[in-house]
Amino acid sequence: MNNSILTLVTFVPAIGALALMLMPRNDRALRWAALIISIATFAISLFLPMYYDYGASGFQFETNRNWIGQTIHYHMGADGISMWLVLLTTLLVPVSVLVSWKSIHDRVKEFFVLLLLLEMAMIGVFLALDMFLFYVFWEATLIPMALLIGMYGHERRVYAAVKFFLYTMVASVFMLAAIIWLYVHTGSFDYSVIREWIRVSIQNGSVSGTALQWLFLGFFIAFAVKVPLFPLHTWLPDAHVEAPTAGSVLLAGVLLKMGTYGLLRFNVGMFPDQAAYNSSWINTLAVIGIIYGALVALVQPNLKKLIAYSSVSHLGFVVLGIFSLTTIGADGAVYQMLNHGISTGALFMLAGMLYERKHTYEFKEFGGLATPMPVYATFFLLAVLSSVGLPLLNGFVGEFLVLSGTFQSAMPHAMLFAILGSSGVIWGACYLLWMYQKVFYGQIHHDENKTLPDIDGRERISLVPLVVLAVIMGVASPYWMKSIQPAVVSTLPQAAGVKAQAQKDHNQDKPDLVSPVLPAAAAVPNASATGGQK
Amino acid sequence: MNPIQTVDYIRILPELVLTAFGIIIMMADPLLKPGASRKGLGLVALGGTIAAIAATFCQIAWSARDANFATPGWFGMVRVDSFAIFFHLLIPAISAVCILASLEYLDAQNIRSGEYYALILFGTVGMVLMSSAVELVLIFIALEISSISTYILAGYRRRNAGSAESAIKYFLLGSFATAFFLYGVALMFGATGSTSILKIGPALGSNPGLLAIAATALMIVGLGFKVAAAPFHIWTPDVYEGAPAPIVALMSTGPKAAAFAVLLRVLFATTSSDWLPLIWICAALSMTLGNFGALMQNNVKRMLAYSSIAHAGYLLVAFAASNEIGRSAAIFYTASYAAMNVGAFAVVSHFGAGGERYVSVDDYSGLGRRSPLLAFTFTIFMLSLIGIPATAGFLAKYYVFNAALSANAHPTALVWLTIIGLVNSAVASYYYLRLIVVMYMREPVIVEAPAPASGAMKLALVLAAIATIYLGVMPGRVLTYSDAGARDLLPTAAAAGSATPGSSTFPGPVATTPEK
Amino acid sequence: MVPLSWYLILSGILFSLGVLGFLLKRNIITIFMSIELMLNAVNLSFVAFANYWHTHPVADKSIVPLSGQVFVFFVMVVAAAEAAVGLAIIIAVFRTRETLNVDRVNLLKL
Amino acid sequence: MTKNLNLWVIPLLPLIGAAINGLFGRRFKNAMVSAVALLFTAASFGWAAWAVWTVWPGSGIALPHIETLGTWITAGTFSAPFGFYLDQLSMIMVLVVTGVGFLIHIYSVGYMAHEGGYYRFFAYLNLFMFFMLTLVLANNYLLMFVGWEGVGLASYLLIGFFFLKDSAADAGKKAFIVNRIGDFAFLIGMFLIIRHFGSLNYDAVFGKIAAGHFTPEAGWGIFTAIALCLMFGATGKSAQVPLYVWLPDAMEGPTPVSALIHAATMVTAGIYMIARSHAIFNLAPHALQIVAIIGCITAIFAATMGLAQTDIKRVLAYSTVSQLGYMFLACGVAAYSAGIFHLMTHAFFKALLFLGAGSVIHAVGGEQDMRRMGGLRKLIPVTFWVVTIATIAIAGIPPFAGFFSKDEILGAVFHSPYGGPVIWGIGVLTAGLTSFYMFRLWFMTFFGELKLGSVELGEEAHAAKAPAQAAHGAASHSHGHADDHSHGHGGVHESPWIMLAPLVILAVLSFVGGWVGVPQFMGGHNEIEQFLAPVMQSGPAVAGEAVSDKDATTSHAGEATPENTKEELFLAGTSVAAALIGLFFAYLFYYKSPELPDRITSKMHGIYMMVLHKYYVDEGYGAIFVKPLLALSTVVLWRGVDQGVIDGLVNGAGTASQGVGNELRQMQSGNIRSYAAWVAIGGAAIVAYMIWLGVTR
Amino acid sequence: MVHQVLFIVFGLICVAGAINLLVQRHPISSALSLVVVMASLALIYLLLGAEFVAAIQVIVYAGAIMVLFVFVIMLLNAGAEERTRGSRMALIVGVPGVIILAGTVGWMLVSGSGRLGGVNLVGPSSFGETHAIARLLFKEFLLPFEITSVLILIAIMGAVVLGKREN
Repeated sequence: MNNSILTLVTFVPAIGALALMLMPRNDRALRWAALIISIATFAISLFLPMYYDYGASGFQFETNRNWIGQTIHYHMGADGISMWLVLLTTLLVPVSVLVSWKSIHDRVKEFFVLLLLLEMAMIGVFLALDMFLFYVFWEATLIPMALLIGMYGHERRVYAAVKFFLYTMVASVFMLAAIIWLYVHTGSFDYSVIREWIRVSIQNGSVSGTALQWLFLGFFIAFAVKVPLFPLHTWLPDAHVEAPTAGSVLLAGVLLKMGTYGLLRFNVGMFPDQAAYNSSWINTLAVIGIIYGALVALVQPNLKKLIAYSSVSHLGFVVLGIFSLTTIGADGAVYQMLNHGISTGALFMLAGMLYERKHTYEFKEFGGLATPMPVYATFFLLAVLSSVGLPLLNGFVGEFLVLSGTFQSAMPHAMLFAILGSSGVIWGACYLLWMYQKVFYGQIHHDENKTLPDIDGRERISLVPLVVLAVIMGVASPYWMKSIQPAVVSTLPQAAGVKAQAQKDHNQDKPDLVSPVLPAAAAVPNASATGGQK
Repeated sequence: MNPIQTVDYIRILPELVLTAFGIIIMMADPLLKPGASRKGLGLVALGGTIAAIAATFCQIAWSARDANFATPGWFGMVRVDSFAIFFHLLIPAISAVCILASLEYLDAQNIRSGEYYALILFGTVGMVLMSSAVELVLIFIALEISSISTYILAGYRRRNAGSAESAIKYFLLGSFATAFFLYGVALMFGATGSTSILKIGPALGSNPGLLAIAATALMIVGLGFKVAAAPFHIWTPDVYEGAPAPIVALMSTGPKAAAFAVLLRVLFATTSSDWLPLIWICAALSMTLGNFGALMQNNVKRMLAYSSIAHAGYLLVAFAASNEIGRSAAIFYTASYAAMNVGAFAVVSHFGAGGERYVSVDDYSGLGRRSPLLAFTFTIFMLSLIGIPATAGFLAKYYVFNAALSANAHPTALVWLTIIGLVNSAVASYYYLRLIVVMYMREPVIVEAPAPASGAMKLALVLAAIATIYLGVMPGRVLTYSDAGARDLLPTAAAAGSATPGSSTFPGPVATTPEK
Repeated sequence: MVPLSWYLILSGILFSLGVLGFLLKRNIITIFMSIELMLNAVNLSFVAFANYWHTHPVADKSIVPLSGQVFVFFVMVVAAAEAAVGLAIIIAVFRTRETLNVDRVNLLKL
Repeated sequence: MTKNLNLWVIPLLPLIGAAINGLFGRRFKNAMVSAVALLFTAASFGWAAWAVWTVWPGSGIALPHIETLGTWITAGTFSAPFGFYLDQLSMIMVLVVTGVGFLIHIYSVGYMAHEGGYYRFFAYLNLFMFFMLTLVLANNYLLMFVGWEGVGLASYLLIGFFFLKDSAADAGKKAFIVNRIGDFAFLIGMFLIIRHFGSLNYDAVFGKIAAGHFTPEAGWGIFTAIALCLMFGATGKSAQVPLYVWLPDAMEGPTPVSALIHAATMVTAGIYMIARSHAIFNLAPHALQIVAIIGCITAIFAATMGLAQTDIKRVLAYSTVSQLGYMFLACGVAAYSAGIFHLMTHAFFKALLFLGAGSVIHAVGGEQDMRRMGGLRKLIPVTFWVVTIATIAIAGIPPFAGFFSKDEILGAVFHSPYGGPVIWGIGVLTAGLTSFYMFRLWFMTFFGELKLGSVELGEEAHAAKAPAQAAHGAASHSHGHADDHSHGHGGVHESPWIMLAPLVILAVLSFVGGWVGVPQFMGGHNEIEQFLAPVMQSGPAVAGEAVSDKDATTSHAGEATPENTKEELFLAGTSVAAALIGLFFAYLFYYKSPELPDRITSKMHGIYMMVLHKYYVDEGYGAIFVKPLLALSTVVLWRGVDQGVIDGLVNGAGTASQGVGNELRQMQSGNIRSYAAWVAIGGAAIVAYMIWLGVTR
Repeated sequence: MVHQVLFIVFGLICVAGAINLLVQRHPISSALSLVVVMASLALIYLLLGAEFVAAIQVIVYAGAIMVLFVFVIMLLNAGAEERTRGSRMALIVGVPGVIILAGTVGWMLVSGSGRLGGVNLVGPSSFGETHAIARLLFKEFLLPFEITSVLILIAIMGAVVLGKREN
């Protein structure tokens, strides 16, 4: 079981998609089949936290066999980071199926097939430990998502789908180049082998800092577009606005996490020195993203676009946390990934429910909806509050840890970044409350809004898991943290001895410091690059 | 004593089989009523290709028995090594799919002529022979066989002015390029005194004179034309647009694969790597011109023609890598490209309907609803052409770039070439995507219902699609063959390995880890 | 005796004139003839080189220096076949377009 | 001796109440809703009282009493528990919160009886109690922050309770956002604390300080930074300059909310936080100085704005801001006990004032403009008397509660190095103003003639009020409930007993509440200061060094020399005099000769308008921050950077590629000869290049 | 010496014929010029001692192929060519291309004559003997020789397919 569980989780949706393809075009049956398959996948994925060895670090449930030739392996494994992201995925898919229940009535079969294929690819991305396999899954997410947007989206869906596809495609080829380069030099695609090789190479100076820098950038750009990091984010609002609800939920909930996951796992995990060396400008971009995304969100006339820009802002936190290169920051970043998936996923679902009723996302069409739709308003409020980062809800834990970690970081200007990033709590409140007010408060200006039906049982069922999780994750974070933390610790740079020493010296200048809380990463810029040249 | 032994006949068995079937068709054609469908002859032709594949298996079996099988036969004319066998399998397979696609096409275009199939088979003879020939004379003749048959086939829609124009363009420019090739051969003969590829290399030594260099250049011109590499690509869009779609499927893959095979043999016969920078430029130019040219195309056939130029460029990247991985990648690429492109043109062929009316991108609108199978397979081919993982196109591209990055000679330049290639493939995704977009995301503009695909067409599409996916997901076997082919390509240079340092104009660090 | 380079230069001149003819002539048949001229130029090189290698034996005894002449023979065969096909194509073009001017054969472009 | 008090039950009880009402309240009858709400609040109060009783000094249980329930957040070396902390300070707070909170719950049952969303109101109110209790009982800053943000949320929900009214929704949003600005600083403060102490737990942080690791900073250092961040956080919650702007607007909420949240409890959280963090503040003299100055400015500034307000609740709101300024001032002069003392007394009389005002509003059918009131003394006698007590208390006239606490503060200010005579003078002036506007309110409301509907209001005030009223009415109507506020003008009536009972209790407290802090010079023992002393002197070494010889806290409280006594008497006398002067002017202007104010205002029109418009601060903020920000976001960031530059570049790259493609296509002229030309030139280039390579090799 | 003179003479005729092919506007004239070129080339082959090649040059090329050309010219009744300006590229790009090509190749041949060009070629000898070529053709080059049959088959079929009128 332990060896095949990951394969099972990954490919059950694919098998389901195949089965759906062969089913007759009976929409009702297709819906139920999709729901059952996705719930089954979720149920299977629950084995992961159940059988996870929380005491151990490193990857678990590993399978590793030859795939193509001797070098390309089918190597899957989960650690505390990927396990939870997989669970997030398997949770959001059934939920997405539920929200698509009525809103999709044309080409239903194709829709659910694409959805399940997307699920497979997303799970694969988080579990692949072979770079080649990773890239395969990575790109494989692209097609179903682009098709979901393009086939089931709104007016400018084609533009959005193409933009989404091209943006990500262009960026990921650089990652492919980097992966191939690494393979050529290491003879392996295996994550840990490559990681070890880089570490050793840096120590004995057999790889130049310049080369590593380019590799770092190759990976970085692919992930940064996916995150999306300012200024590579402009595909996101378009994609979100045009996507069908399920598409938005998965896009925001999972796809964006692939970017941050990649940054953490590969950029930081494999190139610790480069991560430290580049942290300044990356963090600058992250902070710009936080503020910029929020400010732009503030003035959006469109509900979904606002949520989309809020994602830019929220993901800025995640990137900031990762590139704080502190355990706390990265813990928070991982947690924030999960949080964002839940809260923004919920927000998009809610937006979609409104769309089903009103067929628009424009604020000017709403207002005063709290009266006809009190239950809906309540769910919305909870989602908003989770997104705002209200304590005791999930968002707070992540945001706090991220900012705290950044604040403790030894990266240059970390404190400035943290302070600027913290201002995100203000902006977040601004645009989200503004949004909430626009939709729910005030007088009803459109008569047809007075009779909007409140959400029904199906919709409530689809929302409840997310909202409940938002609360639980806000209160009981240690349950998640106990598996995230070891994974993060083993992913973050085990600071080379030199740098730890440098850090220590650095700290001695400030005797008033009680104890440096952070596990110091490199503050010395590109030490290996200068020392690596023979 | 007969100097020609049984084994020699085995060495040309696929050619013999194909020729025999071709002649049967040629003879049977007059027996049929003038206006009748030639489907039966098509099936015979199909049998011919399958028989050729079987003959190749016969060769494989023989080679397992006879260690000398791979030594040149027919007085050093042909050499049926793993490399040749790879193409012996690939090319008849391509022809088979094209014939399958043609069965429906000829009826749709109201072409009642059995010579069509005979010409395909004879052309296949030429292509197959090209891959195993190791003597420039034979290569030249084989090249002409495949070329002339495609010239004729390109002009097969005789009532169509475009088709005739396509044929004349192809013919004139093809002959023009052949003259360059021949001139190159002449100079090479002058430089070495031999026209045998296997002897040219040793004769030249490691420091060929100017004559040989010029000869290589001129041969590159001729072969570059055949593979549609820039700057000799310019005929491609016009010819592809005018020629019958199934024939485009054939000539964008079969002769191209064969020409690449020749190019591999010819270029790597000379151990000198003077031509590396040249191929570098050709590769970069082909990719760029091909992809950018395709961006604005509204005619699917022309678009795919440009795409074919671009793919020749990717393939040349493998050449530029100039190592065994690169050669293997190039071989694999021909197969992958064949799978996806044959399929794509088969769809174009079916959907074009009578007179090839519907070949603009807009005509494909709503195809996802109108004929789901066609649209689905077409999507697979497009995705593969883009280079999306789990398709042949991705793995092919991956191996090519892998080769480029693992090259020992000119590593920096090849890194740049890789980047150019990757950026190009990203640009390219736009126009392939356009087709997917119109198929699935737009409403149909054509009122006429598309004719249902015939069984043969469906079979062709499914075969091509399966091949595309198979090569993308489980390419292990094929890769083994292409590796073996790459090894066999240079029996003499194999000892020296791929580490032959070129004239290193690009200084750079030597890679730390040896390639496998 | 005549130096080899003279033959080669003559061959080169003829080849260039052939190329030039292809570029400058409008009539398709004349263009085709230019191609034939190029082939002839190549043949001259072949024969000249064959003569050269016949008198300057190579180290590798398995090399047949006379293959140059054989090559010429095959070039002629191919040229004949090409001529047959080419002229048939020309006729086909003439049928559809009523012209032999290449500049007017430009339906397919861009 | 340790004893498990299960402190967590105290906040949890209201949460359960909130959950029950929130989830099922819609189906309950009003009586059921109020029963649940009151039950859980009362239980919470009871538990709190029991807990306080159990650990009361002398009971043998060591204070602070800390209970940890479990870990909330842990990452890296950082960890924050669900921990509860009971010491003298939190005892006072928890009793005030649960006690006053319970009273206001009772009051609300009557006050809200006919409003729509009854269950919602009580759910929110209970939720507020939960967060507020979490705030005061937390044993670490992070958990305090939970309550801190949570009360902000509850405040947001309750201010926006009449959400159909745009002004209410706006006010709620404004409150939340302005509070968030403060929270931002609080967060940074916490990060700094983590960075330097490695923990956010009080015992860890204060323990390290108490252990004497640190000395007060002479200049601007890390402790000043922490203290300033915390202070800025407090200015948000406690409505100090520059973040006070939300509190007056918060009056859009139902009156019990104003009483509970915006007078008695939530707004004092900032004071509590500073008092809680006094150890850090004591290490940062500069920060203390700034706290004092901000408190002083807020006090006088808000008081002046209170002068011209005509809305009864707004007067009280500005008065609250002003009184909070006092408390801030107290903290700034390190007289934390005095601040807490004032916090407590203020909770009593200000809650009373608001509830009384609510009762008045209730009586006059929803009218809030004092100019339309008058002569209510006879009609609602109970309300009149309790409001009278409260007014005297807030004016600072002995022996009512306000006098003692205010006197404590002013005395401390006078002596403190961070205060001094100037700030003291301003404090006294503020006291006078407070007295003036409170009696103004008193006179306008209860004396003279009842003028409901008969007064032609000032142009601007009318314009501002009318739509809001209309909207309010609409809001109530739309809930489909009868609205007792729309009783006819003649139907002025006293509130029901359920509203009056809390008033009476609070009135008693407002009267006697100050007696726990009778200073020594008046023969008292100042019990509250002594009670709090163990907390406030948790770092005795620090205090001694921090403010050296002029330590306000100890010197002021500890010694009672005759000289001191004389001085104290003088100070107290001055402030009482100021209050009486204020009373006199109010009497003069609003009872004796009501035409005088108009004459004065018309003479000093500019100043009057400025005061009436609250110094245009809201408009200024709008013009300086909000509008430019929105414009920047829309024009520069969204349209400019996002759609213009980035998308422009992206799409431009696409267009450019297509353009290049189109140009390249022109090569494809369709002409065979030109194709041959390309082949020829290509071939020539290749041959030439190769030969060149061969030659140069 | 005689050889050289003869070479120069025939070479000049050859070049002149080629130039004439370019200059003439009527296809028939061009065809006849091409015949001149081929004939003089045949003579040059003879100078080289390649009798067999010279013979088939005359028979196949001048005799068969050119006849075909002339036949088609007459069949299509092609007149003098028009002076169209269909392609400026042919001039702008092509002519410099030809010049570069001729220049580089020529330069190479001239400068590289140290190895090749300086060597004089002998006249008639065993070099051109037909039986030697025949041996090659039917032994070493048997396969190409046989495979040309396929080529010719294709040519015939192509001519038939393309040439025959549609009904």
